[in-house]
This record gives sequence, C-alpha cells and structure tokens, in this order.
Amino acid sequence: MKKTILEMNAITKFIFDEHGQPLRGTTVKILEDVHFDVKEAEVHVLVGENGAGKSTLMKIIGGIIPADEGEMLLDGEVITFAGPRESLAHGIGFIHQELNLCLNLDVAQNIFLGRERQKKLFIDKASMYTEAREMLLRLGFDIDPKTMVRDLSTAQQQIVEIVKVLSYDCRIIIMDEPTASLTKSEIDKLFAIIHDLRRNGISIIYISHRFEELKEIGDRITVLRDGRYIGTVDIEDFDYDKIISMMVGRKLGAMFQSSHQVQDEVVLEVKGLRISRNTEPINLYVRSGEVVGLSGLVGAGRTELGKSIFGSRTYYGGEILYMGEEIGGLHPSNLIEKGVIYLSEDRKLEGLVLDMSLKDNITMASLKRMYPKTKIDFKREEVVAQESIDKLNIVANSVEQICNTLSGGNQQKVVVAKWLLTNPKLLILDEPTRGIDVNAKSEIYKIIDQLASQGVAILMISSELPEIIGMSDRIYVMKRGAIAAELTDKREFIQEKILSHTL
Amino acid sequence: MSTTQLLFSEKVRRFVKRNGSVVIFLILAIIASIFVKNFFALNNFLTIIKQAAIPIIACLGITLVLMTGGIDLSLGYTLGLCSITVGLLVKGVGLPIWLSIFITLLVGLLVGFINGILVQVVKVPAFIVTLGTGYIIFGIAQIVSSGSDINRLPANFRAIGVTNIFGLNTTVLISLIICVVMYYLLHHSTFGRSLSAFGFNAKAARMSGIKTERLNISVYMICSFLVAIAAILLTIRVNCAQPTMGGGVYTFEVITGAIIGGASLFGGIGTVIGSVFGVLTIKVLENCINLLNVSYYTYQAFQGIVILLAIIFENVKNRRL
Amino acid sequence: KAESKGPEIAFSLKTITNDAFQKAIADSVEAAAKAAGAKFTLVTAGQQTAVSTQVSQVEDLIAKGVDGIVLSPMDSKAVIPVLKKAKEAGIPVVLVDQTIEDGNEDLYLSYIGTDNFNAGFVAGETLAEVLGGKGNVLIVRGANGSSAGDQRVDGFKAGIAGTAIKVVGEQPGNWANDVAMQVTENMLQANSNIQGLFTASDVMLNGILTALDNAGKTSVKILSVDGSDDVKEMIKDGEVYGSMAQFPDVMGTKAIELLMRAINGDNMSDVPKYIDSGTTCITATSL
Amino acid sequence: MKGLKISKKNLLIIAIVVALFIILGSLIPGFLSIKNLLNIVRQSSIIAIVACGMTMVIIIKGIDLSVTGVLSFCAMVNGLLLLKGWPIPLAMLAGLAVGTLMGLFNGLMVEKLGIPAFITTLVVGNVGGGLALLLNAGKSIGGFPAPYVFMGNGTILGVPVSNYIMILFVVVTSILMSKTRLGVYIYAMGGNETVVKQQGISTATINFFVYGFSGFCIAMAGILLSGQLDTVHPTQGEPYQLDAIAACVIGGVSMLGGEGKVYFALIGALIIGVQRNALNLLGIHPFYQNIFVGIIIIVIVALNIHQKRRTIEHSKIF
Ligand SMILES: Nc1ncnc2c1ncn2[C@@H]1O[C@H](COP(=O)(O)OP(=O)(O)OP(=O)(O)O)[C@@H](O)[C@H]1O
Ligand SMILES: Nc1ncnc2c1ncn2[C@@H]1O[C@H](COP(=O)(O)OP(=O)(O)OP(=O)(O)O)[C@@H](O)[C@H]1O
Ligand SMILES: [Mg+2]
Ligand SMILES: [Mg+2]
Repeated sequence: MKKTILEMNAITKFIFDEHGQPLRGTTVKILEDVHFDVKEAEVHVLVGENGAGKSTLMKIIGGIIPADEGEMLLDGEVITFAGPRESLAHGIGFIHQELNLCLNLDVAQNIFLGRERQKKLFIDKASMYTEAREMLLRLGFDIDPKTMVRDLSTAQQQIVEIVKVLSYDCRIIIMDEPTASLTKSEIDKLFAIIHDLRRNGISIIYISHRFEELKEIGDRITVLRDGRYIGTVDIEDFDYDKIISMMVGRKLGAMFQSSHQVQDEVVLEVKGLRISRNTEPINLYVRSGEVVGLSGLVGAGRTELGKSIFGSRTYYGGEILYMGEEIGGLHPSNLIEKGVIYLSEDRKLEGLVLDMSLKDNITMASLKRMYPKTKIDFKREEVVAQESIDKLNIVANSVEQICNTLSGGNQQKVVVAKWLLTNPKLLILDEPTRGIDVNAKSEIYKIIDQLASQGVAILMISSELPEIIGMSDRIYVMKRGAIAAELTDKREFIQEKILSHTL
Repeated sequence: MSTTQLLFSEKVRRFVKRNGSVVIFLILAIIASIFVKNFFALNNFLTIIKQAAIPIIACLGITLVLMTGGIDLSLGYTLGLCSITVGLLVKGVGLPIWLSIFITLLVGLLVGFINGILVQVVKVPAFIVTLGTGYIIFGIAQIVSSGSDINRLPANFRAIGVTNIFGLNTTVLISLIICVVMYYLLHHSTFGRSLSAFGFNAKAARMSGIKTERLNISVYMICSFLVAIAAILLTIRVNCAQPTMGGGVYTFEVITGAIIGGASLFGGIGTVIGSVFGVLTIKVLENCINLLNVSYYTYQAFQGIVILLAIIFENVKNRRL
Repeated sequence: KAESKGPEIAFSLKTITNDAFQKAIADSVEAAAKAAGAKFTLVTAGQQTAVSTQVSQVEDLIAKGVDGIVLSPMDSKAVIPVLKKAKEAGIPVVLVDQTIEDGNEDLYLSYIGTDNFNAGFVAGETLAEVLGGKGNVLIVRGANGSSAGDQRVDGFKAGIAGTAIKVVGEQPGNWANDVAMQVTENMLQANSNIQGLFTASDVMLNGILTALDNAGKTSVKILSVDGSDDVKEMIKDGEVYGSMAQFPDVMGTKAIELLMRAINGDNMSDVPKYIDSGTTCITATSL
Repeated sequence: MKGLKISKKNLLIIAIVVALFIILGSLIPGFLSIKNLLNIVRQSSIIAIVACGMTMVIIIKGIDLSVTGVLSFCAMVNGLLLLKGWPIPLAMLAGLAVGTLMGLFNGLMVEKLGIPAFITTLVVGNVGGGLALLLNAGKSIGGFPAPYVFMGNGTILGVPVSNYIMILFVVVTSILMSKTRLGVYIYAMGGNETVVKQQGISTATINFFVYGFSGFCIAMAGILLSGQLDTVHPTQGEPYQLDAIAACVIGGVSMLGGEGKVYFALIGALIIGVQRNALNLLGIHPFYQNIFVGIIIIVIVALNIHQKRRTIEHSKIF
C-alpha cells in the first residue's frame, strides 16, 4: 500500500473575485464538500464535465486561491498555501490549463523565470541556455531555447510550459489538460516522461478529457460532478461506461453518429493555394453535407490553411472558391455574411473576448444579422444566449458571466455557440473540441452531424485522431504546409495509416 | 448553478461599481455644499453645468477612442484649429453661418480621418500619431490665423450657443442631445458592443466579423467631429476664435475626465454616464478652488490631490462592494 | 561673413500665437532687420513656460553662428549661461521686453522694454482713482511661473496699496480666453459685488468680458496690460476702462539699430543698459 | 558588447539616423560641426535620462505623466538647498530622494490600490508642479556654485559633462534591464503579470522599483537641467513630458508593454534633439516647425514599424 501524501477533506469554494476571496453575499458554490487524495508515485486522474470544478480544486492545491472551507493535509499535517510560490516550495508543481507564459520572453527565460542562474550580480544567460537546451533534449523536444515564446506554435508553447514545471524538483505535479493542444507524437513523449516520473516516486495529478489516454497512464480515477466528489476507482476497475455515468449521471450513447449524406455540390474548393512562399500548392474541396477531416502533426500548417481561407492571413497565390465564387482576401465579416466561418484553435486570442460576458460573446458574430437596424434588443439577446447555453450545456451562473471566469471547456463551448448562431453553410473548425468533456463532445459531434445533414459543408481540423476517424467522410493529411495524402475510403481510416502519412 | 435573478440591490451595486464617477461626483458635491461658501446655489450649479457642457462633448469623443485602446492627444489642437476655422469663415470670410459650421465640422472629420488612417492602416501607435498630428494641426492653425485671434463674433452666430430655452442655454441642450445619442450608440447599439469587443481583443473581434478597420477609423472621426462641435460652441461661449483654444492642457483635462469616469487606457471599457460625471467632477473641483480663492500656486496641487483622494476612495469602495 | 548677403539676425521669444503684443514685437524686429538688409530668423519656444526650450534654441543659434541676437528672455536667470556662451562666441545680444538679473550687464548691449511692474503699478493707481479708492476687485493672472505676469500683478497690488480697494479673488487665467472666462465666472459666484478687475494681459479679455457680460456685470471697471489694437476697440466701446500700452515698435527698431551698430564694429560703450520703451495708460479719454 | 547586437530590425533606425545626418549636414552649414553635434547631445541628455525611467515604466504597461512637475520640484528642492549653502552632493541627494519618493508613491498607488498609472502620475506631477511654484513663490532661482554649474555646462575632454552622466544612466539602465533578474522580471511583468505573480515574484517590488527609478531619473534630469541653465525655473519640466515618451516610442518601446530597449530610447531622444536643432538652424518659421516636427515623428515611427512587420513576416517558417 502506497503512502498518502496529500489529502483534501470537505473542501468548499464559493465563486470568487480576482483575489480569490468569495464574492460578498454569494451562496454559489464551485466546490462543495470535496474529498481528494494523492498517493506516493501514482498518477491520479481527475475527470468530470466542463465546469465540474477540476481546475478550481487544483488551484487550491497550487496555492492560487484558498479554500473557503475544509482542510488540506500534506504528509499528514494541515497546511495552507498563501501563494503559488509556497505551494511550489512544498514540492507541488502546476501545469495550468491555460498557457501561462510570457510571450515576450524567450524559452529559457520562461523556464527559469523567478530562479535565474546568476553569476555574481548578473544573470548567467549562457548557462541558462545550455541548461534549457539540455532539459528540452532530455525530454525529447527540439526547441531552441533562444526563440521568443511568441513565435512558437500553441503546441510548442504547451511543451515549454510542461518543461518549465518539470524543471522544478517536485513531488507532486498537477497537469491540467496538458495534452489538449498536443498531437500524438508529443503525447507519447509526455507519457514516457510521466512513466519515468512515477518510477522516480513522483506523483501526478492528471486532468484530461481524452479517455483513451487514461488507461494508459492512470493508477486511480476520481470523478467530480457539479462541484461534488462522486467517487474514486482504481484503474483495474476502469470501465468506460461506469466513469461516464459517474461524470454525467447517466449513460452515454454512441459517440459518433453518422446520419448525414454527402451531396454533389462542391461548397469549398481550394486550388493551388500556397500558405507560404516555399510550400507546395494545396488543392482540396469540401462538398455540401460532407465532413472532411484535416489531420497532421503540429506545425503541419493546418491552422494556416484555415486562416488563409478565412481572410485573416496573407497567402501566396491560389484560388479559394466558395460555391464557385472567389472569396480569397475577403474580410471575415463578408465571409460570415456569406455563411463561411472559421472556429479558431486559439480561443484566448482569437476566439473569445475574455473580458466580455458570455451573452456578448455568443451574439458577437451575429450582431449584423440579429440587429440589422443596429439597435440591440437585450431581451431577445438574453433568450438567444440562454438557448445556446441549454443546447450546449454551458455551465455558467448567468448569461452575464464574464468569460474569463468560465471553465476552459465552457469557454470553448461559448465559441462553438457563437459560430452556430451565425447559420453557417461552410464550417472550418480548428480543434473544435479542445478541452471539451466527453458528454459535450458527443453533443458537438451530434450537432456537426446534424448540420451536415442540413447540407452544411464542414472542414474539421483536429489533432484527435479518433475524432477525425469517427466523424470524417474524407480525410486530408497535411505535412509541411502541403497536402500529403487524401483518404477517401473509410476502410483506410485507421490511426496507423493516417500517422504514416504525416511523417 | 442556475441563472440567478438580479436583485435590485445587486443592480444598484453594479451601477455604482460601473459608474464610480457618479459616486465621486456626489461625494465631492456634498462636501462642497457643506464646506464651500456660495457653492450650494442654483446659479452656481448652472454655471458649472455650462462650463462642463462643452468638455463633456469632447470627453465623449475621447471615451470612444480610449475604448479602442487608442488615445487622441491632438484633441486640444483640433479644437484650436476648428475654433479659428469657424471664426475666420464667419467673420473673416463672411460665409453664411450654416456653411461655416458645415465646413468646420468637415475639418474635424478630416482630422479624425487622418488620425484614423494613420493608426489603422499605417499601424503607428495612436499615441505617436496624435502627438504628431497635434503638432501639425497646431502649426496649421497658427498659419491659418497668422497667430492672431478673431473676437466679437456676429450675434446671429453666437445665438446658436447662447440662446436660452427653458432656462438652459443651447450649448447645454446640444451637449445633452449629444449625450443621449452617444448613450444610445455606446450602450444600445451594435456599434458600442463592437467597440468594446474591438478594444478588448481586436483579433477576436475581427475574426467574429466585426469590421474593425472601419470601426477604428470611424472612432477617430467621431471624436474629432465632436471636438469640432465643442470648438464651435466654445468659440461662441468665449466670443473669440483662436488657435490656442484648447491645447495640450485641455486634452489632458478631457482624458482625465474620461479616466475618472472609469474608461481604461487599455481599451474595452468606457461609459457615457461615467465620462459625463468625470468631467462634472473636475468642473466642480475647479469651481470650488475658484470659490475658495485657493492660492493660485496650490491650484494644481490641490486639484490633483482631491482627484487622487476621490479615486483612492472609489477603488477602496469597489473592493468592499 | 559674406558682405553681399548681409548679417544674420535672430529673434528668440516665447510665442507669437495669440499674443498680439509679442507678435507686434516680432513684427517690428523683423521689419527693422529687413530694412537694415539683414537676414532674419525667428525662433519661439512655443509654450509660455518652456524656458529650457528657449535656452536650447539660443544655443542652436550660437552654433549656427548668427551675427546678432535679439532676445526676449522667458526667465531672468535661466538665459544667463547661454548669454555667456554668446559673449564667448562674440555675438552681440539685445534684450527686449524682459531683462535679466542685475549684475550681468556685461552680457548684453542694452535692454529695451517696458517696466512690467510699473505698468501694473500705473494700472493699480488708475483703478484706485476711478473707483474712488474703494471697492472689490478681481485679478485674472497669467500662467503660473511667468515672471512678466507676476511682475504686473505685483505692480498692480502695489498700485492699490494704501487704498480701501480689496482684492477678493485672484486666480490664474493661463493667458487663455477659455480659462480666464471660467475662473472669472467662478469668482463671480463667490463675489457678486465687484467694481473692478485687473488682468495681466489683453489676451484674456475676450473671455473675461463674456463672463462679466453673462453675469450682467457691465459696469465693472477693467484694466489690462498691452494696449493691443483689439483692446482699443473695447475701450472705445466702453467695455474696458483702460490698458497699459507698450510700444513694441520702439523695441524692434531700437534693438536692430543697436545690433547693426555692434555688427559694424561701432563702439558701444556709450549705449545705456536700459532704454525704456515707455508705457502709457490708454483710456477712452486718451484715444 | 554582446548585448548590443545589431539586428536587421535595428539596422533601419541606424540607417535613418545616418541618412538624416548626411542630408542635414549638406543642407545646413555648421550642422555637422563637432560643437553643434555635442550641443545636440547635451540638449538631448535631459530627455534621454527621463527616457531611461520612462522605458521601464512603459515596459510594465504603465506611463509616467509626473515628469512636468517632479522635474521642476526636485530641481527646486535641490536649488534652494544649494543656495542655503548645503554641500552639492547633499543637496543633490535631497533632490534625488524627493524624486524617488514621489515615484515610489506612484508605485504604491498602482500596486496597492490598483489606481491607473495615468491618474496617479498625472496627479503627482500636478502636486509637484504646484509645490515647485509654492517653494519660491513662483520665482526662479539661480546663481549656483561653480562646480554644480560645471556639471550641467562644463566639458571634460571637450565633451559636456551632461553627456557623461547621460551615458552613465543609459548604460546602467541597459545593464539592469538586460543582465539582471530585475530586468527580466520587468519584461516578464509587461508580458504577463499573472505568470510573474504565480512564479512568486513580488509585483510590488517591481512596481516600486520601476516607478521609483523613474522618479529618480526625472529628479536627476531636473537637477542636471538646472545645472545647464544655472537656474531652477518652477515650470522647467514642461517640455520634457511628451518628449520623453516620444523618445521611447520613436525608439521602438511598445506602448502595449513588454518590449523596448533603453539604447533605442536614447536614439529616440537624439532624433528629437537633432530635429529641433536642424529646424532652428534652417531658420524655419516656428509655425512650420510644428508641422515638420509632427510629420517627422510619425514618419520615423511608421518606418520603424513597417520594418518590424516585414521581419516578422519573413521569419515565418516553412
Ligand atoms: N471567479 C469565478 N467566478 C465565478 N465562477 C467561477 C469562477 N471561477 C470558476 N468559476 C466557475 O466554476 C466552475 C468550475 O470551473 P473549473 O475551471 O474548475 O472547471 P473545470 O472542471 O476545470 O472545467 P473544464 O474541464 O472545462 O476545464 C465553472 O462553472 C466556472 O464557471
Ligand atoms: N505566431 C507565429 N509566428 C511565427 N511562426 C508561427 C507562429 N505560429 C505558428 N508558427 C509556425 O507556423 C507553423 C504552423 O503552426 P501550427 O502549429 O499553427 O500548425 P497546425 O498545423 O495548425 O498545427 P496545430 O493545429 O496542431 O497546432 C509552425 O511551424 C509554427 O512554428
Ligand atoms: Mg479546467
Ligand atoms: Mg493548428
């Protein structure tokens, strides 16, 4: 029997302000009477729907916010952390769900932030670069420590964040959806690292919505629902349906449904488009009622392709035809009017206005359509937003809640809701289910299927192969900024096959 | 967790939180009523309102610009240029009044258009663009006027701003109308919503189908347009057209009004009520300083300290609320 | 120096925008310089109080190697180091309108100007006389930190000293009509019983008059300084009681005359260090 | 020096400066004389020193609008003490201490009460300006001890003492920014304040240091200026407020925070100095000077930004 090193009992947390203090007079609880413990050298998986309170619980362990009620024991002693630094000093590292890096610093500076290597009075840049490079290489990542973090892709940034936390000597490492923006090969590397850590007696709290991962690395699974502790099961007893029903409170049907019919009409046709000066031209098409998957490794240029189509990036020659009409270079607003939308992979920078309310964000892309006379009808807006909340099961206190305070997955749902409200005819979805729980995922898949049945064309960029395989009628695989393969036969839709084209 | 109904007290709390300048204003006004002789008098209030009416117009303009995360340092100089323009046209050239006003407003729009284009298309930070155009506009105003002013303006021109209707003069009424229009624009129209979105996150706003380019330029145009209106009214009020009307000091006073009103220099946030009461707060303060005949050397210091105290108070209060 | 081109003379002063008096000096210096066949350069600091800007500008002029400088110092002390540099460089300087600290007479040929204190003093005396030695007056000052403005107000206060005239309000109008108007309005709220008003310059009169007019105070006796053309109109119309006229033309002509002599190598030892360009109080009767 | 790599991005600024000098030199006789150039650098030293602190403030997404008043006030304190017969170093120390304290007060307001830097610094500036007027009833003071005036106006080896002081400030600030922990934290705070907090770095320290240092720089500039003028004028700080900010922005310091180098702020200050000097030397009428100043500021920044954008586009991988 392994030793329990961290234990949390009867934790309750009310909704809080920017200082982590409960709002005055509030009775809304994010966490209620939650129990959680971590044993030595284990990977403890924490699952739950979006907004179940996983990240909030982790923030308490990480010293970001205090618990309002309940106690936390480290090595059997009651402990409270006044700040993240204290938590770190006790050997608890935290890889946040949202990226927490200084974009204007380089990789090494980010990794060493707060404990720079020094030579007398000055920082010792040379040794920081060497150390950082070694660290990255040891973990199997080839990133130049001198690059500005701003110039890295989301996935690379995630890796820097992981490496940064790993570089501290921690006994417990919290990983809040570390794989949400990674592709297969990075995930494999990460898992190898996790196994390594566990072998060295380090415990890991692991949060993920990707169920296929859990069995591979988890030792125990704890389920939260609506801010309450539901239960903990050993991985030997792992049963997909059981976990789901613990999470959702009911059974879930088949994940992927396909009721749509591909039609002949070509909605999007890209001819000879080059996303960079020195890449091969791209040709692809999407038909009405068709779901086309776009797969590839990180940095394959899928996002660039999506953005090029959506007029938010310059490209280098080629034609983009929508219903036979050239739409290259059009402003996003015109495209949205025509029914073309692009759901960005980066919800923080491009998807949401985090400082505005949920309602404002949901209607943002439909303002012109909803209020052609520019006068906002607040009542109607509220109704519409509420409908979206119900439809996508967004967990929020009210339609006025500021998106900043929504859980990561719920933020993603807000983005999805925003785009669905525009009545699109061509959807370009870039990682549409990033950070979304299984239940919501299946909802979104259902919606995608429904839309396709109504004749909407869908181009889905995703790094989750099961999703690509389960949803697509056709798959393109991208490599180094160009299309490497087109898979039309559903029998070819297997992970190994797709992966082989990406390498 | 379900959608909670907003209680009345919650609404009040939100209002106070969002419109801190109203609270600052009320506190200041109450203190002044108690301690400053001659402050609490209808006539004095009317004086303050008249003095505030024009800067309020300019302040609403700059509020829009601040909401985009920009700034307009040329505001005071634009005011001077428009002042001398309208003065010259009305008295110097002798154009019909409506035409003079029309041309002056066009000048305002043009200035805003140039600012907007430089910010949006050439991508120079607003701070620098408007610092630069401020110099240029001032130079032009000086050249146009050859450095001198035009006073004793025609009575029929002045009538536009100084006629009394229902006990308030037309300047105040015009200002009021502009406040109402701006209130609608900012808080009830898609324009205001788009503006906030753009100010908070330009990229996301653009990719959500907001024509951010057009929005950005139009904001500078509206600002300068409002400044042109303010210039005409101020020229009428002072009965003198001159290129030094306004200037850098004026710009900062107006921006301070907006900031007291809760507008953020980083964009996204700004309200009409906030800005209106921000300006009123400053004007009440200046009024008190004059009424108390505070030593002229402590004028600045006094004004500064009171504003700071007010804002400290406001911030502390916000934490408690 | 190329004889054919004529010498180069520069004039440095605070500003010529909306300051009819400063502009008049500048015009007269320019006219006199051109008439004497000199090349003329005008530099202004722009802001009323940016003394260091003026100093830099004069440094630039010295570096450029102008032949003579007419200077209206913005501060009586701050220009001394730069005048020393001018002296080292052998560039003659004439001061107009404002002088510098006593004890530095070797740094300039002569100072031609109005005595600001005296102008204020005469205005004070005049007002005291008009009001019969009693009454409440307001003062609208210039911008804080301007020595000319301060001297005028100090002079005014000295002029009314010993009478029963009371200064009930004294606030800065920043040389600007809109500010002057606002402070006048506000001071009137506190003191409705006003018989007289003194302002440090004509440039604020439009605002002050409008404020008084709006408050229905048409019988207030106003005294000002500068004696610009605009104010003459106002005096004629009875809106303003009087203004202390200065004589910019005298300053310009005299300054250039002296400079040209110095440039031509004349012996300048006989030139007095102070030449009063005169002040008169313009009133309706003297017009 | 390794820290002073000349990248393509920076090359443009340097090219502009060189081009400017060649053009102006051929247009204006006497412009390229050593005397005039040193003159320019000495005049720019005040802006440059203020810009040292301002760069830091802007990097942490703040702004310091207290220059106008603090610059005058500190100089006034220092000047009055000098006239009272205090030893020069002591009087200067007092002036610098006042400036630093006012800066620290700004830091306190920003950090502890969350008051926008715009407001608190504007107010502190106003209060300082008011006090500067009050201390000596609105009059200027002058006639300082010779060694003090030497500091502002004297030369060593033909180079004005002011320039040595300026270079000292720029070098020290630059080293601080690029080679010390504090420097990294300042940039980090401009990039992402949350991370800084989570890393357990005290934002209070950074705010206090940055605003305090800015106050210190402003005070130093004020003292140096009064040495140059041999006078303290109660409003002498006025021209430097916007100039200092403009110097930073012309030098590529981003108003959005997180980006900027002190060396380039120095170049920005010099550009402002050169442009003023050239316009005076050219004998351009003041009205037209304003127009030129405006155009030049915008054009320089526009070119700089255009270049930056091109480098970003070219760095795209594939
Ligand atoms: N400061 C806050 N104010 C109000 N509500 C908050 C605040 N912080 C979090 N919440 C709410 O608490 C709930 C739990 O959030 P949390 O981030 O812990 O969810 P999560 O389980 O991590 O979800 P996900 O899987 O989507 O990341 C959410 O509904 C969120 O909206
Ligand atoms: N801001 C940026 N500046 C410069 N280069 C970038 C930037 N963002 C991404 N890149 C580069 O562009 C390439 C494509 O990046 P990206 O990761 O978005 O591609 P992708 O195929 O969409 O991958 P994924 O969707 O899995 O993240 C990468 O080589 C990356 O390094
Ligand atoms: Mg979460
Ligand atoms: Mg991508």
